[in-house]
Amino acid sequence: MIRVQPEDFDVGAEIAALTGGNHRIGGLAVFVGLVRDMAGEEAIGAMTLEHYPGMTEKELARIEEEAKQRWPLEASLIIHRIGRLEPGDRIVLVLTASAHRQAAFDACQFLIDWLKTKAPFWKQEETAGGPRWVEARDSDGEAAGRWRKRDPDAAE
Amino acid sequence: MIRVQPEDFDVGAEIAALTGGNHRIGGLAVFVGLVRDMAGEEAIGAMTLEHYPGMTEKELARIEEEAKQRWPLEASLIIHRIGRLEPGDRIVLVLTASAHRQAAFDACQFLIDWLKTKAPFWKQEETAGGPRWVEARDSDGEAAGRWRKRDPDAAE
Amino acid sequence: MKLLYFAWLKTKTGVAEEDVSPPAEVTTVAELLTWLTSRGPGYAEALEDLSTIRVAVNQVYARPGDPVGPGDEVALFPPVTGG
Amino acid sequence: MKLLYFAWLKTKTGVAEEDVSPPAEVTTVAELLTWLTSRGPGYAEALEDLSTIRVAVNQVYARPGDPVGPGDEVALFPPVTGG
Repeated sequence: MIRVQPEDFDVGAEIAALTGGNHRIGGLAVFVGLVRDMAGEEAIGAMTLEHYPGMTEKELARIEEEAKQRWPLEASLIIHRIGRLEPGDRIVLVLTASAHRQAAFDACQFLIDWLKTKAPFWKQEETAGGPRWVEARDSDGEAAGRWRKRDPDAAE
Repeated sequence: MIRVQPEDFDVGAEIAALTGGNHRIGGLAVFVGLVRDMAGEEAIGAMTLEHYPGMTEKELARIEEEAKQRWPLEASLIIHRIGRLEPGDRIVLVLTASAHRQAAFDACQFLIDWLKTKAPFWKQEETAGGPRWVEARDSDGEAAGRWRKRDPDAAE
Repeated sequence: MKLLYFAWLKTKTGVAEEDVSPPAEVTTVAELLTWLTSRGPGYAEALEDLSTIRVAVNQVYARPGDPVGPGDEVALFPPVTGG
Repeated sequence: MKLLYFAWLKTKTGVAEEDVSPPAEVTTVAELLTWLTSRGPGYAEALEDLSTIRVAVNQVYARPGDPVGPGDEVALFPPVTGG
């Protein structure tokens, strides 16, 4: 499942809704991304998340589908927030559930890695020097590259 | 933090208690292990978790300390339940938080891998053929072995 | 053809969205980008370093040689930074 | 010396916990295990395959050559299966 929303999410409630009653699940991996108050050496007052409505949902659904092809998942969920967020706010939730823990872990990490390099979101930070668009990090490309061996149609 | 308890835990509440207000956290990884209703081809009615009081806590604390040495964690928590559990019940929670997602992911996976091969818990399953002690799986040893390169005092 | 610009690309072009009618010889993503730079200094500046530009045609990532045509929605944006 | 048995080891020895006084020549984990097998058929059966036995001395994993002595707490158990 995919959700793009300005509203916050409740991790415990999302887990319960997605996995409650499914007794085939042996392991559940969750990643939550949060707004930090520092970017390198600089203080961040807040950030605004822009996205590309329409493509965002398609790209997230495509990434999720890819994860389902690669791992035997019982459930998966990606929630990504948009709009203005402050330090400590949740940005993104990735949840994967499988009979086996390694599949849940790998799928969760794959989803956040790919999301970070493929889903059309852009962060603008509010700093003392004014607003600033966050630059993509090479390390995110490298993290996503780990999964590329089975990705014949990667656009990048 | 370490807890060994018969009681269930609330994942959302544990996350909030451990990480709320810490704006240095950028990524939070969570693993929840659950009781499945099948072990291979066989139906499981319930399971009972035995442990070695005293050593369990020491071993979990040692594993957590090792994770803190290896990764820059802002917070970590291991909760492991004991006693009788039924399919769908939560068994274990591992939670790690760091400025960076990869550290949170790696530490979380390390903790559950090591816990599975080092912490003195034993599962007894209730099957149609009577109670049966679960056998350790080679794959768990291999999973833990991934982290062994920097483990000079491993006993196994 | 509908064009969309995101993040700092939008700031440089000065528009978030526009309808354009490139000449008939513009048939690929690469040709569209070249044509766009001729539309004014903001566009030229936005497209100065193509290594920082990602393109999606009809909401799917596209390569320089991929075709573009009159009915397409073409989005230009910097490398993504979500998650 | 206090001995503890867990999981199926406890079933085979028939006790969860006992105080024992091995002879003075028993000074290592390996010597203790050998001596234990002489204590009855349940013990011999429990310790038949040492590859399935883990030992902790004073709540820390121990190897066959590690020392054991009168005041120690020694636990015997199968490979762990928690998590």
